[in-house]
Order: sequence, then C-alpha cells, then structure tokens
Amino acid sequence: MSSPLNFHLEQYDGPLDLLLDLIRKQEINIYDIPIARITQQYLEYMQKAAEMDIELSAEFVYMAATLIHIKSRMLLPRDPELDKLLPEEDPRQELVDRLLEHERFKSAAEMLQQKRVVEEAVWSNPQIAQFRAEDDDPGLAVTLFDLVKTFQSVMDRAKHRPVYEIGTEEVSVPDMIRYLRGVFEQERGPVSARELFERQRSRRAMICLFLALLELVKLQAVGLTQQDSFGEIGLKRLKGFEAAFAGGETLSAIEQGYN
Amino acid sequence: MQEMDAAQLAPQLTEDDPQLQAILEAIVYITDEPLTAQQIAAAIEQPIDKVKRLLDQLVADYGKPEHGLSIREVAGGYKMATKAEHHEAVRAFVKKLTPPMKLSLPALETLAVIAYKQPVTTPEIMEIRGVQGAGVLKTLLDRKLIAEAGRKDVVGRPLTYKTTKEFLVQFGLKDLKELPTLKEFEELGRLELVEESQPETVSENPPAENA
Amino acid sequence: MQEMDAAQLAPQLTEDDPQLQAILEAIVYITDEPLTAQQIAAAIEQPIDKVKRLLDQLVADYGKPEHGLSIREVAGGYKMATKAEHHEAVRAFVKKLTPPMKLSLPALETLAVIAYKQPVTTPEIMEIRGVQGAGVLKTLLDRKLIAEAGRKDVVGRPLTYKTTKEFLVQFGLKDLKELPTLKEFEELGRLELVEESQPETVSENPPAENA
Repeated sequence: MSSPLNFHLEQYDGPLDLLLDLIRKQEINIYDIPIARITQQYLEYMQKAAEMDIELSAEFVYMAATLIHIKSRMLLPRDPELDKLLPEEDPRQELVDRLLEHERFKSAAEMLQQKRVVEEAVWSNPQIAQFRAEDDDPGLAVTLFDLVKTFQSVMDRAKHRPVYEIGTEEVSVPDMIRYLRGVFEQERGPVSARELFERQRSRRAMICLFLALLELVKLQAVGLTQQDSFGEIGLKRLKGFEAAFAGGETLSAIEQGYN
Repeated sequence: MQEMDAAQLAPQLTEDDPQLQAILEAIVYITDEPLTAQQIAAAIEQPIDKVKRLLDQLVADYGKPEHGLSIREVAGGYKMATKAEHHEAVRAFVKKLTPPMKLSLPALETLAVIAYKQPVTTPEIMEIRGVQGAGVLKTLLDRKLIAEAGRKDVVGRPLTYKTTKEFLVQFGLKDLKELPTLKEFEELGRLELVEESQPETVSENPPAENA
Repeated sequence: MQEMDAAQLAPQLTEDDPQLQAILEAIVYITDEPLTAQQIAAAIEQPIDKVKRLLDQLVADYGKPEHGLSIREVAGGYKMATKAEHHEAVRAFVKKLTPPMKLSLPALETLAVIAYKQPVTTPEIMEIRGVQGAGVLKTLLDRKLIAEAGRKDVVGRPLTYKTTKEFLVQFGLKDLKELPTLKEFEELGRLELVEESQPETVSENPPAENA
C-alpha cells in the first residue's frame, strides 16, 4: 500500500500530531476512523523512522500499542444480546476525543501565532523614562519564578565558591586561613571583624579564626583598622596578601606548626 | 446623580475637555505599560466616566486611516503603538530595536493549553499535547508569558500555571475573554471537513470544552 | 528631476497622501533621534517636497490645543514629544503611579535566601550569598516582606529573619509550602535541555520595544 505521507519523515511533536496528520491528509472522517488502515500507516511511519535512525519517544510506542488494542477490540464480534443490555462504547471514542482536543489546541496555537505576527508589526516608544525622577531605581519586577531562579543561582554560586565548611569540630587554624583567603580574594574593602566572628558556629571556630587572623596580620597579608576607639574593627587586605600565599610555603609552614 | 453632577459641571467640563484630552494623550504616549482608565482617572483625580469617554474618543480618533499611530485597549489598559499596516515602512527605522521574540510551535501549543485551561499542571499539559516533557515551560516563564498559580489540591500537590498580563500585551489581547472559545475552533475544523459523510454515533457528544 | 517625478506621479500621489502621512506619523513617533525630511524621504523612497509638506502638515495638526503631543523641528529634524504645557500634569501622573513591586537584585537574592532558609541569621544569609553587607535587609523589612523571628541559640545570639504574610500575598502564595522546590525548578531546566534544541531564545533583551 502506498503511503499517504511522503516520508521525508516529517518530525512530529508527538503521536497525536502524526495521527492527526494521517487523518487530515487523507480527508478521513475523524468520527469514523478506519482503524486498521491508520494503524498500518502509523506502524509504517515508525518503521521508516527506525530505518532512518530517527529516535521516536516512548509515547509513539505507547500509541502504537493503543491503536493495535483498539483494532483488536473492533474485530471482536459483539454479543447482540449483551449490546442491548450494556451498549459498549465505540472503542475509538477515547482516541477520537483526545485527537479532537489536541487539534483544538493546535488551532489555538495557530491563532496565537497569528496574533503574534500582528504584534510583531507594531512598535511602541514609551517615553516615561524622561519623566521618572533619577532617584527612583526601576529595579526588577518580580515574580515567584524570579524568586526561585534567584535562589537557584545563589545556591549555584555558593557551590562554586571556594568556601570551607566551617562550624564542624574539625575546623583548624589552617582551615581558617584558607577561609580568610577566600574572603579577601573577593573582598578588597574592609570586612567587619565582628561579622566574621558572628558567622562562626562554634567556640572552636572562633578561636581558630582569631589565631588565623593573628597569623595573617603577622604575615602582613591583612591589616586591622579602627575608625575610632572602641569602634568597629575592620579587616583589610594589604599589599603583602598576594606574596603571603604565593608558592604555598607559608601556608604549609603554618600548617605544620599547628599539627 | 451622575447626571446632576454633569449638569452642574457642564460648562466647566466642556471647557476643559480638550485640555484633559490633551493630557490623556500625553499620558498614553509616555506610559510603557497599558494603564486602565481607573488608574489614569485616580492619578489625575478626574471622574472615571469622563476619562473613559475621552480615552475612547482618542481610540476612535487615532483609528482613522490618516493616523499611523493607534491607541488600543490591551491587557485591560490603553497603549499607543504604530499601526501594523505600516510595519514595512516603520521597520526600516527600527532595525536597532530588539528583534521580535520567536516562539517555537511546542511553546505556542503549551501556551495555548495554559491560556485555555488555567490554572493547569504540567501533567495535564503533557496529556493534552500527547508528549512527555514540559521544557518549554521554563522558556515561557523566562519570558514572563506564564506564571506559577499555586498548587493543585491533588496527590503530589503539583504546581499550576496561568498566563500573565505580559501574555495579553504580547498577543495584543484586551483580556482572556477575547480569546475565541475552543468550541469555535472545533466548528472551524468541522467546516473544513467536507460534509459528505455525516458524523456517526461517536460524535453525539463532542468533548466538553473547558475554556 | 525631482519635479518631473512628482509631476508624473501626481494623480497617484494625491490619492495616497493620507496613507503617506500616516507612515510619516509612525516614523516620527518611533525614532528617538530627530530625523530630517531628507533622511525620511530617502528611506521611504518618496519625493522630498511631498515628505516635507506632509511633515509640516503633521506639525500643524499636532499643534492644535486638543493634542497633548507635538511634533517639533529640532536640530533640523522632526521629533515627537509631549507638549511643555502638560509636563507638570504628566510628571505628577508618573509620580502617582503606584509602582509595581520592584526589588533590586541584591534584595531579591536576600529575599530568596530568607524564603527558603528561614529562620535565618544575617551571617548565614551573607554566607550563602557570598557577599558582605546586609543593607537590603532594611529595604525588605520596610516593605514588610520579612520580619524578625527571634534570636538563634548560638554564640552571639544573632537575630533571625523570616518571610511575612505580605510576602505570601505579593507572590500569590497560599502558604510557604507552595513555594516551588528547587528540585521542581531543576526539573524544568532539565526537561528544557531535552526538548528544546531549537534556537528559541532569540533575544536576550526583554521585547520591550515590541508592543
């Protein structure tokens, strides 16, 4: 049997698209689908696709099974007496419903497409920016999706940051030096010492942080600043920062000292 | 009461109408998002009726063929833009503008399903489209054409989706009610089918339309 | 030569004048830089005389008091703008527009961290975001999107923060359980990789310019 489809093997978005195409191209009455013929053509398509190494998704296989099942149900002779008592639904009914539903949404998609075409031919040129005061920052309009997306990117960033797990009992002075190195590689301005200490989740971590800071001050990698007496103590990387970590010798020396 | 007010204020109103209409024109011109008559009326402290009437007058005025601009009702508000029929001439001058965003057919289909069935879950969308995978959802979310609409009260409490105001704007719709009903699409489909063979038993009840 | 062309085309020209005037209006509207009559005439391939005449007609039309817009000759070119006498009204209007909820990126990031990790302390937020400074907390507190949630029982007893009812309202959530999980979000992304290999995302920029 010659196929109604010129098998340049169109890519179908799913089995419903393929079935609709078969039905519409042959001007078949969708309410009375010749299921045997359609099943054969459907399987032919799958065959050709396989020959051409086109991978069809699992839905195509599932639909093939559905078609064959409907076909076999149509072949089964019906008991006329039973039919009177319990008239059976046309085995094709559910498939027809799905096809029609799918087709309606395809039409709706086309309608949207057409509307887009019109909108794409239309331009507007709002001038509101000229009337907005400079100090009100337009910022971002925010949706729930933005919120999740933002959280996701924050988490991703956190994953790729050289941060050392702190707060565990295992934390050591060299750990803290590495941690501080990470902080000051990102931060050039002064960092509040109080905030750094607040971040620590154990007493041990705080002690290690304190010792690590002393080491870095000694190496002249980091300097302490204080604006006024009893004011906030700030930490700032110094010129010696790069040199202190170059080669890794200093670090390993300190490491040995504490082990 | 309205009438009485109108009568009382009549001379004044008539007098400042052109002035007010001019202000409304300027406002519609500068705004980037479609603003409703209510929003405009509240902001300029004028009666809504009058504002609405003058806005509709503006819509009608700009509708005339000698205007290359139009004021349209989109997403419940008023928006000024060039008319589509002049797109070729205008396009020559807007090359620098961002290219229109293209949506793939799967994305459009998914959008159509959401537009008609909202709020709708991912499994429901996949069921109608007959394919697995809802990857285009992220694209639609990124473009702000759809948004999350809470969770459905079924097992697994899946997320549901709805279309946004941006959707209305991008597709030039006044509101969702302006969308043709799904039934209308079905009828179109049936008209296409040459009516030689009458639908058989199966067609008695066309699937219910849940728009 | 110009004149000869014009003479040849004369009858046709007269007929399509309103059409051309509409096109000129659309062009003057859409361009930000003042365009000269020469530039416009060349681009739309129309005689300069006619273009000039119609542009002047447009200038006169918009000059009428019922228009809030004007087309003016600036720097040798034509430019559309709101009329100066309505600037106060327009400025007042813009000021009164209730702005949609807008948040800066740092504020949004902080809010996201609080939403998912609450109750959470400032050091923890900074730790997760990988930045110093928590100035945006005040913004979020001012907007009533977050609130204090007691002190954490660790060294220093830092304050913790949580999201508020207002947060739920703003994001259309029934309760916090409705927040999409990161897993759901990742699935969206994963599905997209599978399905979407076409160049769907044409433009990086939001299509603000397209109506």
